[in-house]
Amino acid sequence: MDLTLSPQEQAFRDELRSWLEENNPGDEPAGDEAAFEFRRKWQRQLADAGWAGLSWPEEYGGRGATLIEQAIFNEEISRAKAPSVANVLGLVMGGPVVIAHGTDEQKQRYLKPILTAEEIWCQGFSEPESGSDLASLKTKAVKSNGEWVVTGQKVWTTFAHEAKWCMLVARTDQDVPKHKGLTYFLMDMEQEGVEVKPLHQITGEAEFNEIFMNEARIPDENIVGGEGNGWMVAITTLMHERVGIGLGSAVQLKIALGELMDQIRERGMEEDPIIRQRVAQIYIEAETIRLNASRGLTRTMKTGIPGPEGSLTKWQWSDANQALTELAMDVRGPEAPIVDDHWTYRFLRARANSIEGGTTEILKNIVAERVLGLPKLR
Amino acid sequence: MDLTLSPQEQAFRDELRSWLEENNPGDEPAGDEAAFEFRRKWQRQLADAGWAGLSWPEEYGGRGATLIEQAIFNEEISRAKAPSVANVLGLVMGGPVVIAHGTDEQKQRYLKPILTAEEIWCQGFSEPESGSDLASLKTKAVKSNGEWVVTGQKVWTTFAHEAKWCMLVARTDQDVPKHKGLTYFLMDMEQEGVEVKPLHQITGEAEFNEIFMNEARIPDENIVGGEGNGWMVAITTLMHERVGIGLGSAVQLKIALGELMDQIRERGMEEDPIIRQRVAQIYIEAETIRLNASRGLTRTMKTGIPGPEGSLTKWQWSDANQALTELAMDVRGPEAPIVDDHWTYRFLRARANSIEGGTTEILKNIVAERVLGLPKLR
Amino acid sequence: MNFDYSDDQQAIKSTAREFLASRFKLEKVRELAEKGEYDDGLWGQIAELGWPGIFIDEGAGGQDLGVLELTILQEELGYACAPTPFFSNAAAGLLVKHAGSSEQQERLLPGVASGEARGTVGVVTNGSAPLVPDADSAAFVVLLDNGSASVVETAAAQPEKVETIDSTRRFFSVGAGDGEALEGDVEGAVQRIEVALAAELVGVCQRAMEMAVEYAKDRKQFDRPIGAYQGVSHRCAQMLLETESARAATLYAAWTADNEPESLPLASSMAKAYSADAGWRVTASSLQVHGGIGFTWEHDLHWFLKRARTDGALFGSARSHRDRVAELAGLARSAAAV
Amino acid sequence: MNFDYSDDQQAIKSTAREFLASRFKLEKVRELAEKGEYDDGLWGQIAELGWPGIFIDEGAGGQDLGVLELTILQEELGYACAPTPFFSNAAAGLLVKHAGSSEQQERLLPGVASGEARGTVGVVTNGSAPLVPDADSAAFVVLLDNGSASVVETAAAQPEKVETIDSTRRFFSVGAGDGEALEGDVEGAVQRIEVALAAELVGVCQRAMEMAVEYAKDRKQFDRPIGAYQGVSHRCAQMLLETESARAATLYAAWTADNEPESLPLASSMAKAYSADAGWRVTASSLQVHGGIGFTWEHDLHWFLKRARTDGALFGSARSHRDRVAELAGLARSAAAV
Repeated sequence: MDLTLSPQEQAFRDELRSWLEENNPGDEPAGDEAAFEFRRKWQRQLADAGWAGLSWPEEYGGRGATLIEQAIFNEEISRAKAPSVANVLGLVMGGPVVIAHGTDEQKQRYLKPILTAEEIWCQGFSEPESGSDLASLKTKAVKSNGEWVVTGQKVWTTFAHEAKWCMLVARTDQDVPKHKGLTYFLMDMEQEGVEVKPLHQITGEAEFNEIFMNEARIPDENIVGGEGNGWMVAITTLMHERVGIGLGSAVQLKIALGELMDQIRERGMEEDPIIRQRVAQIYIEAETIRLNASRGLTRTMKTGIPGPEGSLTKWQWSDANQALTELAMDVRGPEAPIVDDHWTYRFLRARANSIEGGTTEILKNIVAERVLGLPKLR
Repeated sequence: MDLTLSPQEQAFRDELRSWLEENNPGDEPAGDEAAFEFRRKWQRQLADAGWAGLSWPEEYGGRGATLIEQAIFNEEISRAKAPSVANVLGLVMGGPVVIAHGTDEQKQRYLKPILTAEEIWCQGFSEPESGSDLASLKTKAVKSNGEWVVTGQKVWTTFAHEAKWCMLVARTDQDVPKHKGLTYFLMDMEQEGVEVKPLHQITGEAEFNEIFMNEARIPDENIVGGEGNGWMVAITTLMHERVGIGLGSAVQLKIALGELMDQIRERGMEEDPIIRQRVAQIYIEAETIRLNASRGLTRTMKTGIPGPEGSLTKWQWSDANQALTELAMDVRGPEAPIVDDHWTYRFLRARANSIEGGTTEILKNIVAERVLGLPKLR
Repeated sequence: MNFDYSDDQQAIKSTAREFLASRFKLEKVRELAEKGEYDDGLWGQIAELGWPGIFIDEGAGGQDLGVLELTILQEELGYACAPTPFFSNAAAGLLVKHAGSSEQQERLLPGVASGEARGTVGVVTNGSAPLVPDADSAAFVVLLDNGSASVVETAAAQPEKVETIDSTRRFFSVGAGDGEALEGDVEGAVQRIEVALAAELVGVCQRAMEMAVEYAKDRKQFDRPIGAYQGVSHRCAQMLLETESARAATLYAAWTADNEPESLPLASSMAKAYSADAGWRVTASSLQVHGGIGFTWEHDLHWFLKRARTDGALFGSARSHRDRVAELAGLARSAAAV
Repeated sequence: MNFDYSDDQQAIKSTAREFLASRFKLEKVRELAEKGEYDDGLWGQIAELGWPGIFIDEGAGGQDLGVLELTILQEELGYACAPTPFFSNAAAGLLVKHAGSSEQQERLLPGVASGEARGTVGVVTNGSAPLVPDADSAAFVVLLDNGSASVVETAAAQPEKVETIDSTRRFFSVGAGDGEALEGDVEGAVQRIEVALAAELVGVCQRAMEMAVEYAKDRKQFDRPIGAYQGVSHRCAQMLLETESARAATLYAAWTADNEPESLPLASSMAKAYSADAGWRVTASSLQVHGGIGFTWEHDLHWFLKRARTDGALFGSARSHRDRVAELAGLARSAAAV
C-alpha cells in the first residue's frame, strides 16, 4: 500500500499545477452567453495544451492518461477553482462512446470538434416517465426511406440549447422486451423537429433543458453501436461518467467546508460544541469519500472495469453535501432565509444531489444487489 | 377539545390513586419464584378490590371500564411503580378473547381463575420460522378420535413455565391458503407432550420461553371461535393487546428520563449543550407519544375499534427508549461498558423494542398501507 | 377527556379548508409568489370571515375565541401555503392583547380584528429587525428586543424589502426605532405566536405528505407504483409519524394557552421545536419521493419546502427551543446554549 | 498511488483469517466468553506466529513491521471476536516503543514481543483506571494520566476484576500507583493505539454485516427472502457504506502512522470517531435484521454488538475524537467540549 504519488504521477500533477497557475482564467463573467463563450475558450486553451480528452487514446487526440492521472486532473481543477469546460458531456461521454462503439467514419467526423468545443454535445436519456427506470423510455424512432424519424420528449439535459449533437437513446422496436428495443443515435440538434425549452429548478436557475422531438430526422449512419444495442451502449457510457469523479467532489466538499468554517469563525461560533461536532462529521465524511474513491480507483485499475464503488461515493457525497449546506443555513441563524450570494443557492441546489445521476434509493439497490448479492425485488 | 379528565374519570383516578398509596406492595423480592408468587398475591389483591379485568364486562367479574379509565389505570400503575400482575396475558388477551369468541361453558370455566391468577395464561403464536409472518406458522393439530394431537414449536412466550393454559394457534388444515387453515386452541400446559425451555436473551436473563409440543392433546371443546377461524380470533386478540398501552409507556419513559437527569446533574453535565439537546428531544418524543396515544384513544372511543394509531406509538416508543438508553450509556462515559445495576440491562434490553410486538418495519408497512393507502408489496 | 375538535371547531376547519381551496388554488399561490404580491381582494374576504379577529374580544370587533381556533386557521393557511398577511397581523394582535394596556388594546385591536389597520412583529437582533413580514402594508410594527416589546408606527420604521427563499410571504427589514412600550405579558404573547407558527408548519407537513403519497401511488417505475417499495413507503410512514406528532404537540400547546397557561412555556417550545424539524424533514423527504419533478420550479412542492424552512427559523430555532425544553424539564440553564 | 495491501500484507491477512477461523470458531468464542477466560494454549500459538511482536524491532524479537500490519491483525481479531490479550499487549508495546527510553525498551519489549511478559494499558480517570484489559495476567501496566505515561508492576497495581458487557475481553480496575515515567512520544503512541482499536471495530463491522446479509438471503417471510425488501436491503447497504468507510479511514490512519506521522493526529481521531459510530450502528442494525433470534443469547451476534460498544468507549469517545478533528481541521479548541 502506497498513498503517495508515483514519480510519473507526481510529474503529471506538477506540470498540470504550474500550467493551471499560469493559465487559469478565474471566475466566469456574468450572463449565460458570456459564461458559455468563456468556457468554450477555456476548453480550447486546455485542448491546445493537451489537457482535453485526458482519457482518450493519443491516436484520437487524447492524452491516454491513467485513471489516477484523470483523478489527479479532477482534483487539481477543483483545487484551482478553474472554470468548467464547455463540452463536458462530449469529453466525458460522447468521445469515449464514439471511440468504443463508433465506426471509423464516426471517429473521423466527431472526435476533433468535441475536443476543441467547436461542437457541443448533450445527452438525451431521461424522460418524464423514465427516471430511474431508464429502459422504459418511450421516445420512438421509426425508419422511413433510409432515415429515422424521431418523436418524443427528453428531460434533464444540460447545454441542450448550446449543443450541436445529442446522444439520444430511442425505442426502435416496440415488439421486444424493454431493454432490447433501444438504439443509440447521434441527433443533430440544429433542425426543424427539435425544440429546446429551459427547465427551471427550485433555485430559479435553468441549469437543465427539455428537448421536444417532433418528427426529427436522423440519418442511418448516425447510429452508434448498431440498431437495438442502445441499452448496452448507454450503460457503458454511464459507467464512464462516474470514474474518478469521487476525488474531485471530495475536494469541492472540503473547499466549501473551509468557506463555512470562515463564516463560523467570523460569527464567533468556533467554540460551539454542537457546531464543532457537525463540522467534524462533515470533514470526516469528505475524507472517507476521498479515501473510498482512491480505493475504488486502485481496484478499477487492477480489474479494468469500474466497480460499484462509484455508487458508494456518489451516495456519500450527496448526504455530505446536503448536511454541509444545512449546517450553513443553521450557522446563519435567524437570517438564514434571506437570499445571500451563494449559500442559499447551494442549499436549495443540494436537494437534487440525492436524485440526479442515480437516486440514493437506486444506488442502495445497486450496492445491495451487486456488492452484497442480495436478491433483486423483481 | 378538552384534555382534562371528566368528573367520573377524575373520581376513578383519585380512587385508584389512594387505593394504590395504601396497597402498593413496592419492589418485588429477589428470585424468579418468589417474585412470581409476589405478583400472584398482588393480582389477587387487585382482583378483590375490583381492579383486575378492568375492561371486562361486570357480568364476568370485570369493571366494564371505559378505554380512558383503562388508560388512566396504566398511567397510574406506571406512576406508582407498582409491580406487574402475574397473569398479564390472561387479563389482557385471554379473558377478552374468551368473552368475545368463547362458548358459555368456556366463559364459566376460564374467566374467574384468570382474574384471581389461580390459572396463569401464556400465548403460543410466534414460531422460529414465523415471526412477522404469523400466518405461515407450522405447528400442526390433527384430529384423532375426538381430540386434537398437536406437534410443533412456539417461541417468545412469557410465563410459559408458570402457565396452566396456552392460547395456541395451530394449523388444522394443510390444504387451504395460509390464513385459512388455522385454529385457536386453549391448550393445557400440564401434560406429557408439552415441554417448556427457558429462552435466554442477550441480557443474560430468560424473560421468555420456548414451548415444544410433541403429540400434545387438546380436547375438541377447547377450540375458541370454531375450527378454521384461528386467524380472525388471533388478530382481534392482538388488537386488544395495544389499546391504551401508549400512555403507560410514555409515563415509564418520563420516569426513566427523570432518573437519567438525576445522573446528569450528579455528574455536573447539566450545562452540556449536546446532552441538553438529546434530553430535550427524548422528553418531547415521550410527550408526543402520550399525546398521540390520547388522540388515538379519543378516536377509538368514537369509532369503537382500535385504529392503526397503536402502531405509531409503539414505533415511536421503541425509537425513544433506544435513544434514551443510548444516551444513558454516553452519560456514563468511559465507564459505560461496566455492568451496573440497571442501565446496562435497560440498554441491552431496548434492542428488542423495535422487534417485539411487531417489528418497526412491519409497523411502517401497516401505517403505509392502512393509514396512507399505499399499495401492498405482494 | 376528549382530544378532538368540538363541532364548532370542526366547522371552522372545514370552512377554512373549502374557502382556501377555492380562493388559493396552487395556480393562484404561484401567481402571487412569482409576483411577490398579496391579493387585497382576498384579504378583504378573509377579513369578512372574521379570521383576523378570531382570538380578539368582541368589544374590539373580534370573535372572542381562543388560540386553539387560531391554530386551526393557521394550519389551513399552511396547508394552502396561502400568501396573506394573516400570521403577521395575528402575531401583532396577540402581543397587543396580552402585553398591551387597555388603552393600547382599544386603540390597536380593532384595526387588527378588522384587518384594516394591520400590525406585524419584528425580532430585533443587533440593532435592527431583519425579517419583518408584511411591514410595508401594516399600520404598526411591534418590535421585540430581548424580552421587551414596543409599538412603532410603520412610517417611522422605514421598512425595506428583503428577498427570502419563501416568496409566498413578503419580508422587510426594519430599523429599531423607539416606540411606546407594551408593559404586559410579552413572554406569554410570544409563546402563543410560536404555537401559531407551529400550526402553520403542521399544515405545510400535511400538504407535503399528501403530495408525496399521491405521487407514490401514481408514479410507476420498474412496472410498480413506487409507493410499493419500502424505500418510498417507509419514508411516507415517517412523514405521517412526524406530521401527526407535530400536530399533537401543537394542539396540546394551543389547548394549554387557552386552558392551562402554566404549561404553555414548555408546551410552546415543544411544539415549535418539533414542528420546525418536522417541517423541514417532511418537505425535503417529499421532494425525494417526487424525484426530479419535485426539483423543478414548475412543480408546486418547493413553495412548501421554502415556507417550512423559513417558518422554522422564525421566533427561535428548533435548537434554541429544545434548550428551553431541557431547562423547563429540569436541567439548569446552559451558558453555551444558543 | 496504490491503495491496496501489498502481497506480503495480503498474505498476513489471509493467514490470520485462516488461523483464527480454525482456532476461534464461534463455539470456541462462546465457550471462552461464558467462562470469562482466555486459552493460554492458543495464545502460545499466536505468539509462535510472531503476532505480538509484529511492530517491534527485530532486536527485541519482533518482526519489525508497521502499524498497518498491526491493524491487519487487529481487524481479523475483531472479525473473529477472539478472546485474547493481544490488543492490550500491543497497546503497551506501542507505548514502550514510542515513549520509552532505550533502556526501558530493551527491558520490556522482548516480553511483549514474545508474549511471555505481556503489558497492558489503563487510562486513569479521577485516581484510578477503571477499565484495564487483562491486567491480572500482564507483567506490567502502563498508566496514562492526562498526557503522561508511567509503567507499574502488575503486583503493585492490585488489579480487581470488573464485569463489563464485553465478556470476550477480561477487564480489571487498577489503582494509580506511581511507577517509572515514559518520557517519549506518549501522544504518538496513544494515537497508534486508537488506530489499532479502530481496526478491531472494522473487523467487528465486517462480521456483523456478513451475518446480516447471510441471514437476509436465507430468512423468508411473506414468501420472500427478507433481503428482497428495501427495509432490509437498504439497511444492509448502509452497513456496507459504514464498514468500508471505517476501513478506509483506518487504513489511511495506519498508513500515516508508518509513512506520514504529521498527519497521524487528525487521521487517528477520524478513524476512531468513525469506527466507533459504525461499530455500534452496524452491529445494532444487524441485530434488527436478525429480528428475535438476534436478541437471543444462543445466537452469536451479541458478542460482536457488545465488543463494538465497549471498544467504542475505550481511548476516547466518538464525540471527543470529533472534537479533536474540529480542532485540527481549523476550529479553535472549545472549553465546553467533552
